[in-house]
Amino acid sequence: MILINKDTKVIVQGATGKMGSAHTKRMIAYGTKVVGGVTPGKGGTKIEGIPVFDTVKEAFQATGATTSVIFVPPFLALDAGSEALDAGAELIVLITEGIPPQDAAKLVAQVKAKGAKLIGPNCPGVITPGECLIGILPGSIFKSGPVGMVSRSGTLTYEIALALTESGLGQSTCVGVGGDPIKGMGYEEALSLFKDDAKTEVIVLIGEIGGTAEEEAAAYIKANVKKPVVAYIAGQTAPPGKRMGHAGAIISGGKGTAQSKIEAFEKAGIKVAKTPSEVAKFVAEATKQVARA
Amino acid sequence: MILINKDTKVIVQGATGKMGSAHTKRMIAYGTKVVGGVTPGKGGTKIEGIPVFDTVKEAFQATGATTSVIFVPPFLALDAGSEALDAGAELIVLITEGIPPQDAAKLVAQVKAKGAKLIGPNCPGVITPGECLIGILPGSIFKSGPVGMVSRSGTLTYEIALALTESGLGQSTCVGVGGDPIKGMGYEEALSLFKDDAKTEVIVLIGEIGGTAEEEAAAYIKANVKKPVVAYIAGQTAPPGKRMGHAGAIISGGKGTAQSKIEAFEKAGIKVAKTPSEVAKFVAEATKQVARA
Amino acid sequence: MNLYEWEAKKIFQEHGIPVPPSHRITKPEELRKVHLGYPLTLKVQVQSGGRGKAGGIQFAQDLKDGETKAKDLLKMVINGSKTESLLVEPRLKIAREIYLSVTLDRSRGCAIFIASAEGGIEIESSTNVVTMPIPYPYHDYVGRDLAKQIGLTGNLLNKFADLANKLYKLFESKDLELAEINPLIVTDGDEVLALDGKITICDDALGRHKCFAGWQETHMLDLSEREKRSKRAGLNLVELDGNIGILCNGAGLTMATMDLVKAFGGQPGNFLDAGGGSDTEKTLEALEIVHDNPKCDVILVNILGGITACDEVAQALVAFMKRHPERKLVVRLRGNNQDVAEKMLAESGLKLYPELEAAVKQAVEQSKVPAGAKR
Amino acid sequence: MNLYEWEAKKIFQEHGIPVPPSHRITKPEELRKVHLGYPLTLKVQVQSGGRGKAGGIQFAQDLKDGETKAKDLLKMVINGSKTESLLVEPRLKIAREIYLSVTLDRSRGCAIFIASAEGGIEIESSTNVVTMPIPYPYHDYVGRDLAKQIGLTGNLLNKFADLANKLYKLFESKDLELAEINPLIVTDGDEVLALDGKITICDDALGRHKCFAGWQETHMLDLSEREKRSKRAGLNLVELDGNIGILCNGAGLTMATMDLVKAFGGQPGNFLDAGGGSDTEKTLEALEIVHDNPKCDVILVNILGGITACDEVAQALVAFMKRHPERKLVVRLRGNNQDVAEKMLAESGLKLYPELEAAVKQAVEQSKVPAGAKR
Repeated sequence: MILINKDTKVIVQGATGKMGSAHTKRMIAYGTKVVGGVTPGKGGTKIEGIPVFDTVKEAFQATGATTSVIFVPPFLALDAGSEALDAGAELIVLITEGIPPQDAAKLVAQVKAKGAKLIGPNCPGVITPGECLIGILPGSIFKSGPVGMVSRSGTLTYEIALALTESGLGQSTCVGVGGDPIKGMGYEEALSLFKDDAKTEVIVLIGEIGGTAEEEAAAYIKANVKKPVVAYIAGQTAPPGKRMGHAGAIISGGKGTAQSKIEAFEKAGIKVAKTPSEVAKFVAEATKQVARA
Repeated sequence: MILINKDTKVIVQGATGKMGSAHTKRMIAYGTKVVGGVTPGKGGTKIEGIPVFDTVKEAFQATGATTSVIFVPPFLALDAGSEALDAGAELIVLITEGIPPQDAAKLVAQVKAKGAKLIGPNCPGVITPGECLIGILPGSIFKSGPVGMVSRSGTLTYEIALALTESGLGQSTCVGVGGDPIKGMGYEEALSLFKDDAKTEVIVLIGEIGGTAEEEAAAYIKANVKKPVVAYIAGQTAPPGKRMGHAGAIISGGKGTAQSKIEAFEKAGIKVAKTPSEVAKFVAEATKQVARA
Repeated sequence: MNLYEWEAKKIFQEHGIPVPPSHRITKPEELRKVHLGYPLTLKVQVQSGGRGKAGGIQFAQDLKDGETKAKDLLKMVINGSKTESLLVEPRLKIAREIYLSVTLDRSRGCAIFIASAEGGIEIESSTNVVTMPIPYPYHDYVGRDLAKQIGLTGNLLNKFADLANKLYKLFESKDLELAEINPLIVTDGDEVLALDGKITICDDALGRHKCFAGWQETHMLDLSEREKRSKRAGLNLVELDGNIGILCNGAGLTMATMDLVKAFGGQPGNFLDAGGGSDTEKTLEALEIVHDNPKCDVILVNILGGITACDEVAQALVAFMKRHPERKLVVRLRGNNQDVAEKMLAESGLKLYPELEAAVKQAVEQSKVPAGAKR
Repeated sequence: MNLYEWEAKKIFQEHGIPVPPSHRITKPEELRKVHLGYPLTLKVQVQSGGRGKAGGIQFAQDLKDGETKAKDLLKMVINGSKTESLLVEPRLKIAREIYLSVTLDRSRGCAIFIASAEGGIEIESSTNVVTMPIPYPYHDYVGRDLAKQIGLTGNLLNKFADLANKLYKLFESKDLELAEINPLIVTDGDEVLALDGKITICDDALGRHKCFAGWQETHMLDLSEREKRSKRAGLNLVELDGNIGILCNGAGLTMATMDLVKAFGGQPGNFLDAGGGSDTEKTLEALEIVHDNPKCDVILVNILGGITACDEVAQALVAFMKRHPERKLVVRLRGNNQDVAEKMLAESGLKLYPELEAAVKQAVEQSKVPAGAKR
């Protein structure tokens, strides 16, 4: 497993908002060690049985947490992320959708300067099944096992996780890096963690049209990752020049097509599945190979 | 000697301006390895026989220098300093006077983040007599020897250096840190270099009214510096509430008096001279003690 | 949101970036009020590239020539984009053309300058192009480094650097996705001017820029009615040529569903991502938008509820089926409150498919049955 | 440059920091036009602290009471500062007072917040004070951290944080040295207001803030004519009580020269730092300013030329002696072009002292000789 485990303590920024409180409840129900919420002006109160603080600094100091998950509105996200970072956060999971990309870029610059980790924005979060869930992923469809997953998509990740789980293939950790063009963790950073993770035997990479992150990941895998990788690319039938839901999912100037990504993977010797169920099939085959090796 | 020596390569930002060109000439005449000037739009020309570049990046790349001395007008100094820093400068000597202190603070923040060194703003510069002069100090009054000097004042430093030189006491390196309240290198940073410098036997610290830098230096010396230190404080007769020339030279709210600084030094066992000639006398005594030890 | 050239230039000017003198006209006869001297340049204002190649830029020798050309130009449609107006400028003597833009770079995760010593080009297919990451916080030396990198010298270096710095400050202060000057020209009198300009404002940031309030409605000229409706409802719709309308939650899942439809021999009629956490009302509006597309014979709904509650979706489906009992509907619904949803829909007689691939196969089959036959 | 309270409050308001309603009056009878209701607070506008203790704040029960008090207040001089006008505000019911300021911290080399849950205090002598370094670039959470640190909670935490963020942005955007709200009050209606405000603008930055153009001339009310003259000439003058006028180049050297004068039994009459690189004209103006001080019997000039050229100084001295042959002058001159200077001055009959201490001793001796005896 990577990034989070059963000992990970989390605070929730925006814990008393509609979305924040709903998912605080779910995370706690899943077993995540949610140790505090942060809502300025509501310090001293409680939500779902956990204490609410006015500032991240205070929350970190009182709880010993160094991980924060953020549910604040888009225009407040840069400030919330900076607050967590300057308070000493080592991992920030930024769920909020619709953050202006220049704000995201400013946050990313600070994260890099401090050597911290940022997942998101506009992401479902991260789960180490059976140990810790941070974000909005539906915990029930995941189970513990040897498959590491990294994905730019939310519900598509659930679809594929479901296919794996129903095929008896559990997951080590599943990272939803988010669908925005400017974001913290990308494929390479997640892959660099999975490749050295003892529990992860096979890696599933879920991509989509837009940008060149998949092509770069293919090159990274070829050069650095010995473990088998199975890829899936959404948007093979997407027309050029149109934004397909995600801010980052657009074929522009002939760049970012599914075809280019699939070719890059195949060239790097990575199997590309055509359907979610085929992902499960390829992973099952890879797992058997690993077992034989 | 500290900071600079005969191998130090320097570029001059603002080399083609009135002050920049005059001091480029003087530095070269002193023997400083001035390897380039920077004036945007004048790249490709020459000044005092050295090449002029459009950008610091280019000048550093072409010459291998990592030290820059800045003579640009006050409102351009933050940009010039940032340019040098981002181009990889390890030492920046910022001569310009009248820089808005918030600009200085922004530059200092960047210098700290990058782990570089900044001397100034509003400073005379630094000299390792006989080897390298960076800034506007009159080289002829310094001579090589065992005395390390650090000072907030320009001409007063010359006065005391003159007294030392005329008493046969040469200097290892002399650092004019400048009279502004917000600046890069302070006493502590200079002292931390002098204390480990083999050539420096005695340290002269020249202070003045305003702030608490001398008090902090006294505490630092007591805790860290084994070498003898002689101090001099200007402004014993300055009235409270008035800025005495330097932006930083003001007694306000009862703080920053010469008396408080002198007491701090004496408490730390540091000799405080009452006149420039007394500095030379105390240094001579200290040198003899060092020789006996 | 893409701005028209005339809007971009107005904003450039407000931020100290020099542009040629100009007039905007919407009728040929307005040319009579333009006193810029001849020859004039007439440029159609459209939200599409390739204007020059399509003949959207013409030169007029005199008023009569201008009026004739303006009449034709105002009727132009380029790549489906209608001409909104004409921008009229004096024809300038150009000594040199340069390319300059600021945008965001995905791989680096930061803003970048793109520049080239050759302007008026298609930057994507050009070779002599410099890209430079922009540091945060910004410093003016960056403009000089850029000027140097594309080989400028002397006065032009400083003028270009100043302009690049202003363009970046505009980009940052107004939350742009793209600020492009192509070409930036040097006139024979050594003036540096933005001859053409393109600005894309980030839609997500519009809420904090009062100066653009209401602009979104006036910049949807090229969208279909259904696309406009979706935008207003916060739905992501892209219409396609097939006959299977697709409604999912989540962009990746919607694309994957489209791909499956195609893989199983069907033709996707649209991409509609209802987003996370859609309630009954939003889902119903989404259904209505897909329903309104006359090309769609079947609607395939694929909801994998993480945040989305299945019972909310089921309620929307029940209401939709009451309104449009004839509409062929294939629904895959899974996740939160799935049991409640199943019960509700069983009562309405709608079969649910828990497996995605089974649902897609069914939708493709249905799409090949002649219209009129009910689910 | 220190602003008056009324100016500071106007700027606060422009930056979204709430202040009480107010009127500024310069004559007692203007109070008739003030319709803020009684009781009123009348506050003298002076550039000096200790206004409250000196009786510069009075409450008026009605118009008659107000006019009587205004008449007295307008004549007030506090610590040598003249009253510029009165600021009239309704007397507010205060539930709580807080202290808040932004300034620069020398030791840390950055901007800091200073705040205290008790306002209306002398912050330098107070105990319950929080200082907090301000990060660059700035983020709004800093205001919340500060609010928390001084113990605020609930709504007040957010209101104070918002105000602190606005105060910092004002501080940064206008290049202030100090922005202080003391006290920041919470009224009995839970409103948060700046009841008193102090702004110091950095003189070095004035050139890039057009909004303050010309303000420096109108804010020198408390300077002597000679101090104003020095400011305009770019010289640093501080007048003292003794009879030896001191003119040097460099602040440290000037102070050291003062100290030596005192140590050798003389009384410094002023501090005049002519700065680095002064030419003939500037040096002459400096000499004239010292000469104009009737208290000064002797002028001691101490120039150690690094940048300053000795011959330029010598030229000024020659011209000065021609104008004022009776003036006692002791000159120590050393550095660049010293030989030329020596020659010039030898011709004028002025003895030069190469050693500082010898020159000081000579000046002190001269200062004890009854006036009228020439050098």
